[in-house]
Amino acid sequence: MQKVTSELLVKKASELLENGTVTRVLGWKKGEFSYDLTPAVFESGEELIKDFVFSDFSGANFSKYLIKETKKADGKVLVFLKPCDSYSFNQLLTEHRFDREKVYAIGIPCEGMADVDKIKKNVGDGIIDIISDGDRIVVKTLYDGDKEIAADDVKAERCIVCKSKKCVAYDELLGDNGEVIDSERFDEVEKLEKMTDDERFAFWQNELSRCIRCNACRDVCPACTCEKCVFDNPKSGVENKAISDSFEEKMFHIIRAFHVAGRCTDCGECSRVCPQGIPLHLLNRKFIKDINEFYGEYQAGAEIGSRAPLVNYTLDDIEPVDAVKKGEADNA
Amino acid sequence: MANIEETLIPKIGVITDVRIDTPDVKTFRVVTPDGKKAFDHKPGQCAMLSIPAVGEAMFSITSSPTNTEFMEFSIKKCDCVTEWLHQAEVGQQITIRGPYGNPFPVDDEFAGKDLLFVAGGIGLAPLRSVINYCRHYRDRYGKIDIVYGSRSKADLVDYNEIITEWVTDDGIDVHLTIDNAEEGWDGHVGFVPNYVKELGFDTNKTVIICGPPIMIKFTLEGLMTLGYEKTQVYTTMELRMKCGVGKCGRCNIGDKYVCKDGPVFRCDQLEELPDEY
Amino acid sequence: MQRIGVFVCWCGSNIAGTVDVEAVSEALKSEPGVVFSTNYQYMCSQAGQDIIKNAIAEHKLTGIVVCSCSPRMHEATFRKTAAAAGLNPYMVEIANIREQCSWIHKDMATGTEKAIILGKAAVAKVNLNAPLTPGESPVTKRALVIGGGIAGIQTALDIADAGFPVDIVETKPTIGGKMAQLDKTFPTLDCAACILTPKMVDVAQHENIRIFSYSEVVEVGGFVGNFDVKIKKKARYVKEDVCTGCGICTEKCPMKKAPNEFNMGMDNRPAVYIPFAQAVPKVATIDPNYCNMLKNGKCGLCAKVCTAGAIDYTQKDEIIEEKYGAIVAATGFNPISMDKFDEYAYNQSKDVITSLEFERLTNAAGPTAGKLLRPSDGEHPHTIVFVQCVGSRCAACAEKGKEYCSKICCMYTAKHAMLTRDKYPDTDVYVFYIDVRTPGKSFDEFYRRAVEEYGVHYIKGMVGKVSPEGNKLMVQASDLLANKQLHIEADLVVLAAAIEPDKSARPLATMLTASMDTNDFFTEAHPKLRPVESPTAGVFLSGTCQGPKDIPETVSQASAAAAKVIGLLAKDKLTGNPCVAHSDELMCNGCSSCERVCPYGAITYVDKEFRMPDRTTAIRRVASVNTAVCQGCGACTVACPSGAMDLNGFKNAQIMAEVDAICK
Amino acid sequence: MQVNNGYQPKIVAFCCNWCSYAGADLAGNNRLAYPENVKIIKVPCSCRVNPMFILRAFQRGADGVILCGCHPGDCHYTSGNYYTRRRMALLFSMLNFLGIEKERTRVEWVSAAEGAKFAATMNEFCETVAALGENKRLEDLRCKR
Amino acid sequence: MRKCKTDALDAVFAEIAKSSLLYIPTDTEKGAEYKKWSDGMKMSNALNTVRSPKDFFFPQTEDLMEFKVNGKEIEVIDTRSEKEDFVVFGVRACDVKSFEILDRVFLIDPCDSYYANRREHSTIVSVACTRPVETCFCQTFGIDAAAPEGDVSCWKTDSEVYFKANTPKGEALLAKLEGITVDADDKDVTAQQEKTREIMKKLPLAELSADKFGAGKTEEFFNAPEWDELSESCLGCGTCTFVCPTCQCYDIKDYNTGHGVIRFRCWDSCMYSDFTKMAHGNPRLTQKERFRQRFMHKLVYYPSNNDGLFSCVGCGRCLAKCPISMNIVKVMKTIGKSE
Repeated sequence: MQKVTSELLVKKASELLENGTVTRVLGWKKGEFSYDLTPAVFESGEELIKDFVFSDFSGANFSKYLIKETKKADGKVLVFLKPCDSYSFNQLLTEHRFDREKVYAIGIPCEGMADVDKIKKNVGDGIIDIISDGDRIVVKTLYDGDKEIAADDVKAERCIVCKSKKCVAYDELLGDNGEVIDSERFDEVEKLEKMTDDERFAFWQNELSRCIRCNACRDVCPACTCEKCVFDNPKSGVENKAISDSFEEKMFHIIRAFHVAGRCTDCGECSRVCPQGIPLHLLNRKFIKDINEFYGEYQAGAEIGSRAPLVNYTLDDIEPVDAVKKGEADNA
Repeated sequence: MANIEETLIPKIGVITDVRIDTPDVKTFRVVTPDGKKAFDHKPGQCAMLSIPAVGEAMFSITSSPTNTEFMEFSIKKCDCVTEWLHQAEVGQQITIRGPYGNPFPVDDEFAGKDLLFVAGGIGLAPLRSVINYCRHYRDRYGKIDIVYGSRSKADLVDYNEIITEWVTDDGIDVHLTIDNAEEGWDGHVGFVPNYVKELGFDTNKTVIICGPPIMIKFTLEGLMTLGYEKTQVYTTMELRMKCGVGKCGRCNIGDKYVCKDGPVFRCDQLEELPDEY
Repeated sequence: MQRIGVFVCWCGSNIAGTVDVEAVSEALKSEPGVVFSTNYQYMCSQAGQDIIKNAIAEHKLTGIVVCSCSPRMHEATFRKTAAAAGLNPYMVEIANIREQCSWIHKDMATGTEKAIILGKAAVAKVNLNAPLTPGESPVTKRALVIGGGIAGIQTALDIADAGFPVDIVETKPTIGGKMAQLDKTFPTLDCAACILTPKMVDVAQHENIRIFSYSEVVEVGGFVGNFDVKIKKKARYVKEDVCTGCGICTEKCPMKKAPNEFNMGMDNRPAVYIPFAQAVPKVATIDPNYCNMLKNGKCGLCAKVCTAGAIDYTQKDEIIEEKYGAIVAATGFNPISMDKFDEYAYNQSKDVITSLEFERLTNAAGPTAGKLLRPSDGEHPHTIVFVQCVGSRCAACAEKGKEYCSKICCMYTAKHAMLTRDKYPDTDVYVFYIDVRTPGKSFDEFYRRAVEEYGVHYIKGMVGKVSPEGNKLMVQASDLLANKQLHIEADLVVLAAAIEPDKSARPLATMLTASMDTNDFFTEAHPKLRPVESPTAGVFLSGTCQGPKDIPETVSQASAAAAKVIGLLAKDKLTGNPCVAHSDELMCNGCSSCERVCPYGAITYVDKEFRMPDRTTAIRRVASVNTAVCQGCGACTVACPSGAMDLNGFKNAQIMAEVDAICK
Repeated sequence: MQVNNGYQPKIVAFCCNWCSYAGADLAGNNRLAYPENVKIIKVPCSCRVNPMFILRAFQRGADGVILCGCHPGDCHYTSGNYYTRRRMALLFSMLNFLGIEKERTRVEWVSAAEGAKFAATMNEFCETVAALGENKRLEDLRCKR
Repeated sequence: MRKCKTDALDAVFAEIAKSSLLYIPTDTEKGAEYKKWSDGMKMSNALNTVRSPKDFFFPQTEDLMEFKVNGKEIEVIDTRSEKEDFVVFGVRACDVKSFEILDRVFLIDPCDSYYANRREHSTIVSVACTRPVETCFCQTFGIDAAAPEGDVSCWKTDSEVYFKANTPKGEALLAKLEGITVDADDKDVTAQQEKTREIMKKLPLAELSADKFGAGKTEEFFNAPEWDELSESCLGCGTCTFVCPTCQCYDIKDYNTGHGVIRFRCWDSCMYSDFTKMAHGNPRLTQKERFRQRFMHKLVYYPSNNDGLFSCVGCGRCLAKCPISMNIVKVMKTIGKSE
């Protein structure tokens, strides 16, 4: 259950629209069911009242939309930033991807988003409605009536290991700002590190072989904002549209992770949107973990203008051979 | 299985002649390795040429169907396939499949009519096969007018053929124009649409038009002011074709597939299509 | 597609001995784009080059692959050949089938197969080459010489004589360097000062030379032909242009306890001082570490006695910004510290000294006015032991000394020994050595005179230990030839300390982006063919900053460096390296990653209006490369996630084509 | 260098122009042999090597990829090899995370004076890769047909 | 109609696998997936597979041919081969319908022999739905989840599995199962069907109608202003098209292996910005145009060319998988102006 309500946000947004601070609002729009909210642009209070929803399913991160939206028209765009969204917001500003002056950002607290697939797994199929009630969630189903489950049991993976409840960018903050959390987000990575090469290879072979190269992970990623992705560019020499050989899925995901290394804020959208359920965030987190271990703690987007680890160096950085060994030593 | 004909599997073609038409257009003569024409075609149809590892691209067959010995393709340099072709030499093999698309209705609607061909730049390429077909069966058609324009004299495709053959034919009037005056050009200067209006043709003609979209647009307007109906005007959209077999999903404009329902359209048919071309 | 010609060089038997050149040229014939392929004995010869030129004309070649020696040898040669035949020189690629193939493989089949693959890779690359035209940049016709020793002096004089302005930056208050501290020079035994000081005066008086003494370079920007340098003129508290060098201040200064660097700290100097009589500029300098006035405001005597009114206690460090076309590093050397050589008791006994200290002891302007007296008691030493290779050739003791030979010690020790015996025939002189190295003009004769005419005891062997006992130094050594242990009761022990580059060289190299070897000697662009140039364009090397040298070598190299500088400054415009980064603006995200990794600050951002694929126009921030500043490292190309940044001559596609060809 | 019944791993060596390529030349000058299956690609600086090149090499059939650059501190471009060091530390760690044998990739600093080191490094690297056998985990079967 | 006990299904599978390859949906950690049957593999009870079964006929990538290039010469190598017979068991009604939609693209002249080959060698055994979920809307397109088509239709009740052959291929398959199955009446099946149809009526999308759409409606909808807001947040990824059982856009590409050139066909998506980019330009430059194309194709263009048949089967995959939860249902409701 979120601490801020749709009503509060609608009120706030309507005010800002009315007093001319902003001309449009990026928000989550009501869907067919309770869980299929769509990012949308609202331009009036009526639209907001009719369709704006902030709930446990308002996971979509609007930061990336700002690139397009701020260029569209004059006037400011209102964007609601959950703590993790605010990191993406800063990272995009660091990379000069949109004009800060054209955005009015409201930081909002987030209690973690629910994962509808987990709900389905928990209560079975045929979900008619989902109602949040404190730390419980009531699910109305087609076949089994109402079912009640703990909100924590169906939290999205990325929210279970939430790294920060602190909004790092906003013009205005609703509610109190939270703190950076000492999360256990690297546990899964460590588990994999402890495996043998063979086991790890088998794990990833199995996961990545399901990739259908729909590019959802890339297209949703707030760090993947290239004007043209190398994998779409025939001139890049690595363009590929579909996976014709298992090599290509590895190539795509390794290079994508490498390209966002040091820039990825670990928002977890890539894994959320993967239609094939590939845990892509683990690749990004591996880079984050390595960066933290090798070069000191670094959180992309924590502050605007910070120098990403891959465009930086010190005279006594770890040698590649030791870097690889380090992972191994940790396993032992 | 392997003996079933598969339309996607191409034949080998050999480039037996390369003619430099304009600074960016070359005309390639293609036959099969045993020296024959790869397949029969009708005026306005296309063929898919490809070079392994470079790509496939659709081109209109510019030689006349009445030529039973070889095919010709006039190709403007614009992307990787065409760039590659432009550096190819005689003897180079390529692959070829086709024919694709519907031809101009030369034997039906065009029969017995006065024909007006309007072309701009490389837009002459798809019309050349039609023009030469009509020249070959000269008695089946009425008067033929050809309005052809380009940026400059050097950019006129097939200039030699036009000068040595077309203009000398009886009952064919060729009206050439270039965009800007230049030395050594004593013909008309000006854009094609204006020239068409200036020439002020009778409205009994069937018009076949091909060229840059902007030229087509203004020529059409011009023809309308002259009193033409859209039902009299044909054009081809072969540039929109991709797979050639109506399956890949690219060429449709509304519910029409250019490669199956076209590429030849009558302008009133085009009008009915959503504005996405 | 290109029309490529392949030219396989035999290099006599260097290549043809282990590579079937005929088979290579034959195999490469069927590669895509190749229209001509041949082989010849020496492609780099005039005849070989003619083959290439003719083929370019005859076959309308658009690209060239030469399978030959390393591109580091002859790439430039073949590029010139191509250019002479009207082909863009950057359409030439070299397949290195000598250093990377024929010289390391013994078997003909192996060598041939590898040569073919290397050739295919080069062909694959050339297929994607594009003609490149170097950019042009103007040349600032002024040179900077960093270091005012004999190397810097000679370089500066030569450049200045050619008519170009030169600035010398010297950290010490005077130019002159180490040579000014020497007594005599080997093998001619003329007086160092006598030959050096006239040159110093020349420098001082040369209209094209400015001396920034007591100064250091603090920042270098720009690039060849266009360096922007910041020089810090340290406050000397004496107005340089007012001081007459009369020396009254130095006489009157009550603070006379400052160690005298010029005499290796063997005596003292006042807080206000002129390093030595012939110093240039002959201007006093106040040492702020010792001056009472500067330290606690109590004194001011020098100001009172200076009739010229040159003293200025309020002087501040001053930063001078100047533009230069070329920079010469002449930062020189120092003897290494003897701290780690406890066995020679250098820190225990004043009578264990280094050779440079010995120079000062025998110099008429030195602490003993030229009399050879023991530093401890001022007595005349009767037994002197010279120890060679202290810290040099220390392969096994790299943490203490240096692996290299310091080159000058054998000769100066012979000089010291000879001069000692000459002046003080009652003195026994022992020289302990590993080898005596005398490969120079009149060097061996000189050494033999020391042994044969002057009776210096040369003993092959190392000194194991020196122990001070009373006023004597007990020297334990081994005589390798006699195979016995020696114990010598010496009065003075002189250590031929290894020399090392001046400590200022390393930070300077960083500023200059010039490379250094592991010993902090500057690296030359080519050890044989370009010995006075740094790999960094526009940076030249003079003297011992490049490696140990004696004076004649230093002077020759200094002049050579000057010649290179003159060659550069004589040009009005420089053509740059066209292999520079290039940003595809349509792909650029404007994210600044490239800007951040560029070591040269060659990338800036501009806001430009673009017509976007969706028919809209947008102002986008895109990277722009200053091709005159870019050095072509390629760091930006990898930092760029969208692949907008590429490197001419080493394009992504080219490198991948090479990879493909090699892995096939 | 014939381990495993004559199995010879394919090695791609990216060498920077200023140090390592010169080091390789020196190895040649000194006739220091290393396996012929090591093929060198010259790059201006080790920092020119894009991870995509490394993966491409494996895709196309390489069994090992080695990058050679100037020693840290000696980069002709002052900082290129420092970036290389970071990029490759992360990339190699990632490859290993995906189960690719870490011995197949390496960065080695070889100066222009280290001909002997160049040859020794290549010999040793080949031996290590040969012991692993063919690259199966980053191969593209189409390129092996 | 034939039937067998539910626990005899293993024997059915074993029997089928004797003479042809057999694929069944089976549960994995990430949901149900079609896998090649092997002894002991259990059929999933999940409503549908994560990935649609179109892969069986229109795989994500398939090699079409190879070329060898030698100097100026090219050799074309036809790499096609006769496929093995295979049976896909357990296809839901919606997915079965998708095959017909694909057939109408690939089998019309000129027939695609790659597709045809797979189709010829396949036998489809459908299975009726009993527990449709909230994302199901097959009935919108006239598909009866309780009466799936296919070479063999099959119904699973608590204790028994019923089979009905619809085609000669289906009859041949059932003939092989004669030893395992027995004749049966359709009483239980009809009962189940009725029950399922009752449930269908109660589904949240039960009222969704495609009546407003169909052949000849291009003009009506093409310029609808709603396309702007609908496509506004579309990421332009290919998820909807790749999970869709009826999306069949493809691209043909060449891959140079260094030893030859493989020409392959791969899935492509009309949602991709470069999909229609060709030498002369790109007729669908904005995401709105691409987005509109996809839905117009499914709801108007395809029916125009295929006797009113829509190219959506209401399987609901895109509803579940779109990263931003935009989907055909929302499009139909918005464009068709129904709630």
